[in-house]
Amino acid sequence: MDAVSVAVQKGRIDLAEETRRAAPGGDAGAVVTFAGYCRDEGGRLRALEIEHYPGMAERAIRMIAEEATRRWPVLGLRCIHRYGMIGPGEEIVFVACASVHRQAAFEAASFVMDFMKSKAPFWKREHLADGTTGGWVEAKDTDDLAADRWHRL
Amino acid sequence: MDAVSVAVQKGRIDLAEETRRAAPGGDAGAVVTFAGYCRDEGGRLRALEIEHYPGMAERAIRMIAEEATRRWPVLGLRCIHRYGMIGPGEEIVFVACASVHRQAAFEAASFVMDFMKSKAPFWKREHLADGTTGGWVEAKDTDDLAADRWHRL
Amino acid sequence: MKIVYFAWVRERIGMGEEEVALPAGIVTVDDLLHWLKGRGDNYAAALQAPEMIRVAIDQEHVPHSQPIGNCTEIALFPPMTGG
Amino acid sequence: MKIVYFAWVRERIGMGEEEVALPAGIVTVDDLLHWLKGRGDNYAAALQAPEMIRVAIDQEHVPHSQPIGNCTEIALFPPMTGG
Repeated sequence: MDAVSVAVQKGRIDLAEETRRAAPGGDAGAVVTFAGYCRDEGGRLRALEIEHYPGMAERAIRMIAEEATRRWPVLGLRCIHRYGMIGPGEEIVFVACASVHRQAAFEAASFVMDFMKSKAPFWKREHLADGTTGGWVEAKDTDDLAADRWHRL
Repeated sequence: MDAVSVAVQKGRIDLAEETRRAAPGGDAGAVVTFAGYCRDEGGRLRALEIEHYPGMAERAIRMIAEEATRRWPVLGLRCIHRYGMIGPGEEIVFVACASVHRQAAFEAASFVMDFMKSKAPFWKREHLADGTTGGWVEAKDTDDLAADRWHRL
Repeated sequence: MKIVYFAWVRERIGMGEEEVALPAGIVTVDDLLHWLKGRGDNYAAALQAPEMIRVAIDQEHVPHSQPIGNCTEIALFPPMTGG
Repeated sequence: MKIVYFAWVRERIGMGEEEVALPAGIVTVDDLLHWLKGRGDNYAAALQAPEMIRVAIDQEHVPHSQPIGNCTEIALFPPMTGG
């Protein structure tokens, strides 16, 4: 579906450029964007390392995005997820959703994010400020719950 | 409250610059932005004219934004509303909300938008492609309902 | 006291603001709306359905039951359509 | 058939992928996980709680009850933590 565009990339996400690209034509009344960032965890964290399953990562995100276009009247949906080493303050993930109405844009963007958290093949590992490698970030029950809530709609 | 920043302006909103400004420091994990656009209504519309109540407009938006910071753990909240003549495809309103977690950022941004629609002193009038002035846009019950749903939380 | 009008309330009344001296007995916003409505056809056209009119006293939204009290500016306008 | 491993499953097993010839009797994903678990300490460490392991067949997420069938790539990994 043409309305959906997905990228899985190592490099930085150009948020200003992506925001410019998300500006709609005459049909869309609303664009919601989401950017997820690497937090510094109070100075504890040196970087997040994100491992991904090449091929499946893009495919899984595309399936999530296309499901969103079936549930809401989406005019455009751009999804980007980074992998590799990501420093504090850097963006990890970006979603832009254009729709005729604001509620659909908010819900579709939120839906895509909830599924990217727990249904797309990415795994985070911490690298600590003291130079050691921390553990793999554990999946949160709250992320599964966030994705599951959409099944109840 | 320092986290809140409000502007009521005639000129275009620089979405790329606002998006850049919304990028958080190390604390925020999530930034949600909303941009509301003037639709072309299938070519029927030449422009929207937005009248506002100077002084009260900024004050009302600030009250809405500060209420959002009490309800959600918001780290930054930027709200901009334009007035004057606005052509199809141009942005009318912009909200950027930074928070530690995505759910709070989505909800706070959505809350602010729902209240800006029906509780901030702005009124839209249509100017039509045929050169005539159309009517004032009527308030929608759905906008009141959208604002009211937050009272039930 | 200054009264300011916006959008189609302003258009129907035919001015953006005016100074008025309230007669005795005008206590609440509702009293004000009904008194204004009787001031001429233009006011009657703007205020034919007073319950639709939104009111702000000194830039704060108030219900129609609100006593006007000691204020400097009252605003009358249609339901808001921002965003 | 190629099996690929990610994140701590990959680390514990000690490799990112391998070619395996499945013995007769391995029908479902669950059969595969239990067979792999018996192949050595590294596999046992990775698969000690098989119910936690997520599985994709040819890049599609599948439940553990899924028959493996005729596929080219099976992926084993921990719960996902993207976004």
